[in-house]
Amino acid sequence: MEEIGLWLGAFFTLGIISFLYKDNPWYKISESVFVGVSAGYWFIVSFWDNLYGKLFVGVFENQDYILLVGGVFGVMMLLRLLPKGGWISRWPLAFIVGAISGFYLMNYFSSNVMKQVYSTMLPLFSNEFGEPVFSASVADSVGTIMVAVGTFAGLIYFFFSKEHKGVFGGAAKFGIWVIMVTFGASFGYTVMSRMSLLIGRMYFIFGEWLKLIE
Amino acid sequence: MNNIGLIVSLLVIGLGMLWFLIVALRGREVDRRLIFLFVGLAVSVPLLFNITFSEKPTPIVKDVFYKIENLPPRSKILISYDYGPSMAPEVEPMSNAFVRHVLEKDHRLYIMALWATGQSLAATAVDSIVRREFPDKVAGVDYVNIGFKAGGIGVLNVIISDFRKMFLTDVDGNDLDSLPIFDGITSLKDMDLLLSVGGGFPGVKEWVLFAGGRFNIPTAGGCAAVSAPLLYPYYPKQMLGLLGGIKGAAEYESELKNVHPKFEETPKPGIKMMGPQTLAHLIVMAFIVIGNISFFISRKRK
Amino acid sequence: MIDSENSNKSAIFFVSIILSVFLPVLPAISQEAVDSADSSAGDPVAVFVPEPPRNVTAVDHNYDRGENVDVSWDLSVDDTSAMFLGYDVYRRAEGEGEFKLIGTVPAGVDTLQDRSTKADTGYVYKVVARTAQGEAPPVITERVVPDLEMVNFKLWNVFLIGLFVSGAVIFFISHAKRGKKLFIRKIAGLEAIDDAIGRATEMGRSILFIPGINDMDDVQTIAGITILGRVARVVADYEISINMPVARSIVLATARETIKEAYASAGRPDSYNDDMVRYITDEQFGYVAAVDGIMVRDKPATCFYLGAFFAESLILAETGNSIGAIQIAGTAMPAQLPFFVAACDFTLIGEELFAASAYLSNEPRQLGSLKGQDVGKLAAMVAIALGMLGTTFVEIWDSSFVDDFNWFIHRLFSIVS
Amino acid sequence: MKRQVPLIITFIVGVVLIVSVFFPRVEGWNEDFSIFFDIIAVFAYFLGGGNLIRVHLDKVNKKKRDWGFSIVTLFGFLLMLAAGLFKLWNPGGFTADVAATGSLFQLMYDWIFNPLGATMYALLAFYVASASYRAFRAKNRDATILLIASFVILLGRTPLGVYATSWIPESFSLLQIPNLAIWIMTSPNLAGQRAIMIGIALGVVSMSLRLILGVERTHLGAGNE
Repeated sequence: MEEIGLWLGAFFTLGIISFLYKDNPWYKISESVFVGVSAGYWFIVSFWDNLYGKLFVGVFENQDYILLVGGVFGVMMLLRLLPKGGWISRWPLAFIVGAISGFYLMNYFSSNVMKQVYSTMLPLFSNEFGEPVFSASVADSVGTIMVAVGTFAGLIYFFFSKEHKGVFGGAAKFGIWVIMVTFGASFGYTVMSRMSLLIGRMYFIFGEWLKLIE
Repeated sequence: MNNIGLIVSLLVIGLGMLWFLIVALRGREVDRRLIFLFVGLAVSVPLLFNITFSEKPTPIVKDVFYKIENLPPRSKILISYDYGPSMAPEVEPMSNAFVRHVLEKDHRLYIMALWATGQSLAATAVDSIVRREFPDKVAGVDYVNIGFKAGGIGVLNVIISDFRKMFLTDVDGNDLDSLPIFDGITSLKDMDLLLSVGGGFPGVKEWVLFAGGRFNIPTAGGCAAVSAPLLYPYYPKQMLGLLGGIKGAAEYESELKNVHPKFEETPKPGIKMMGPQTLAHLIVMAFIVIGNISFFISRKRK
Repeated sequence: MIDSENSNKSAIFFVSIILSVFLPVLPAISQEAVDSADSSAGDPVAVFVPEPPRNVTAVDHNYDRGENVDVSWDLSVDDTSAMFLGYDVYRRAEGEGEFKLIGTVPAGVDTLQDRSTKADTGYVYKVVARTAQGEAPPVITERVVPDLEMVNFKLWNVFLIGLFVSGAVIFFISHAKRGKKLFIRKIAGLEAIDDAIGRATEMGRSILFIPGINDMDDVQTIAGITILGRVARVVADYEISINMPVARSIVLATARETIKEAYASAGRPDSYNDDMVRYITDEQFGYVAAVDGIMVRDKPATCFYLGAFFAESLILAETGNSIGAIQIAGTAMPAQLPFFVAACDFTLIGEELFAASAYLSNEPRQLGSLKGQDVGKLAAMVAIALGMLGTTFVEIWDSSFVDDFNWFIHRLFSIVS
Repeated sequence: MKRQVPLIITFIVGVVLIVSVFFPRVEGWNEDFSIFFDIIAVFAYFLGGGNLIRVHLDKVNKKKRDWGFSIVTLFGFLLMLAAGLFKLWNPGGFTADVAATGSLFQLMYDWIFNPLGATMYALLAFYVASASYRAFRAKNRDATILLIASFVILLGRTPLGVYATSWIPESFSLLQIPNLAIWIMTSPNLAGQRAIMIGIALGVVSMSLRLILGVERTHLGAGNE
């Protein structure tokens, strides 16, 4: 039994990797299997968790009738299959969009805008307790000022209603540089973890399947 | 046989890169499939032939190492296993290295877990490292595993004032008061060093904010590479040091090996996994350099 | 110290805010506490039973559903002793026989919040001070009945700032309605859309549109779909087709509706067909495997990736690059932006994704909302500047005005629960 | 009328959810919403699954290019559905958890789904390399900055970076590559992230308001008038 799993795993692993050379039947088989199996997998998970676990159990066992609202919207969604029912499927959609807008508005507002602004309000001189302010560590102060100036410049880059010209344009340009440093740093930092994934698969092929390494 | 294979593969990689350089100097581009091939080689060859690189520890890792190294013998060091199986490949080498180092320096070792999944990993470490490699060490005298308690930060808030409020016994059911290792110990404040391994929640950050940093107990730890940037800001003021990702683990292992030659032969998964990592990194960097060379040369031609 | 606390609560509050800002300072304070504790450690005490805490009160936490009660007390006089451990807090609900331990706090802490109460139930609390050797006599509070409040006044600052930013957006939307044309800077990625579609037409190939892999419950997906509407409107004028594989069923329905409408409003309803949009699978990498296949087989001339993306961003963008497609990406996932920037021709960075549909619509009201956003950014910058000056001057100047100002600006941007 | 009702629904639901934050009694409504959404999503699955079957059957019927692979997809899909719906081979019988160890559903997950997903994910290692080769070139000032930042971080993660700059004296230790890498991560990187996040949040606020107020209605299939 274990062997079957190992060989299937190896077959599909190599099938996907073969795509790097070029598209080929081996990859197509792997892809087709993947699409079919994974679509079925998520359908089943959602069926048991949501349709059965939330709606059926909620309504019939816990008498939580408010859940029927979700059910009704769900059925409306399906009405688009009828030739004349398409328009009503916009209602659940309108409901989703409204709720998402309201929810995201408040959520992003408090967690992104307010929190980020709050945590940028750092003192310009970071000081050690009990010592005069100006003996503060220079590196820390430079760091704080860099964070503040960088944040400002980055925000200026995102300004839409003012032309990026003159001093303002200079600041916007500096902003995009800061953003580029951010992107470069995250990219460089991620390379390592991406390599780990490949090492994991190679270990599966050489170690678990071919048993070439301990 | 193995050596021949190794030499041939390294030769292939070396000559390949040289050829890419020549191609670049002529201002031409490298086919991306060759890049793929060389990334694959860079990962597979060290894995197959067990190539390792010596790691020079960075200050942030050294600070942890020499803290443990320089504490007087019988100091009290606590290691918390705050991770699960999915994070284990990256951080288990760290906790193992910590355990070895602490016992080798004859410190007292206290093991606990803030993650439910950490409990069984801690038990494995006790079985496979403590009992096997340090047979003289006595449970309850030299080391103790008090296991996992649910509650995360809540647990920290309690044991910062009293261990016995949360942990009545160790994992084997012995009353803490009956264990010599707990003589005169009431809370985390009695520890000489707190180590948390695992970068999730709760993890190093919570140990720093709610225990170590608040009460001035030296605190350090190890975490997965992805969470390291979030922890750097606490170093060195609130956090003594940090092992970030496999690289941090490898640096620690190599320092441990250099200072304590006894560990020359023990498995060093951190260093081992750094082999393919490092070679792949070098190859990626080489390709960036080669890409720039061919870019400048072709622009000059125009 | 207790007197001053009563007379000027807000001063204490803002001091604690400042302290929390100066995090590095905290270890130093606690060091002091430890030092002073050490000095009394030498006292020979056989069985040390501490004095109980005084003025123990339990009050309903304001502005919640009745799930919180705040228990507080004045520290025991033995609190600073080295032997002192802390306080145990017990609770007894109406109808329960015994007190149950709900939490323990270390020495020096004089409050505990019980977060598990039910509204309209009576509770009594008991606080016990402890040392290693003994417990002080328990102090029992009066009965407290937490209740459910109508309005959460603690969020006044969220309301205020929210009103300001939303007000700015709504003001500029309605202002624009009256016909004043606003200046909006060029966004390179969006300027390129027409060219990219034109190129596909010349080459006689299709356009691939990926609205991210999240469902409609992500506002990024909605942003992607609104851009789809504009793109489809342009595409409808040409003899090329949109190929849109999706990973979510609701997105399938929405995208069809959107494209259909775009074709209808371009006067070519007959050119639309349902096969332009098809469902693949909900699985992230299964979806990517299929899209990669579609790319290398159909070789679309232009690829759009607009929505929420995760690790697959780079797989898609690199495959798209290998077939020589023009790629226009946009996402608000900070972790994926670097990959799109590196591998695509144009990338809409974060905010630009949400601005895109407004920009493309070229409709005064939509453009007005962008101006409103800018006001928000300006306000954020002003607030950061004021906050930094506040925290800095608080250290240098001993002035109650600076103190109050600094407290206010920080309170304005903190979420108090 | 058909056009107005959805706009009204969006407006009312959106406003109610915004306001609910300020009223403790109803502050949990957004959690209820996510349950509603999950339920709507299951019904929608019938649309998606139906589309999948229709597209692939159509391919097979008309013998379009690669129609053989469509049979594979259909077979995988239906087998997984059957395994999950009827809990085939499930050691605990029909009442057990669908993903019980040893069930066909779980075996197919472990043997097929999992290695496929992990390998697809691992392809990133190759693409990261080819993207860095192609994109990290000093083409202009922006690209040069991107290149330098990522190169410093990359160097800082290898022994090479440590050795290359360990000669720099302690007083200038910030210039040692590993320390420089940490500084980049904590200073300019943080600033960039903050600017992006504040920008995104304001973009979301403005987009949400456009949707709630009905200024933006493309997604409802209703073109702007």
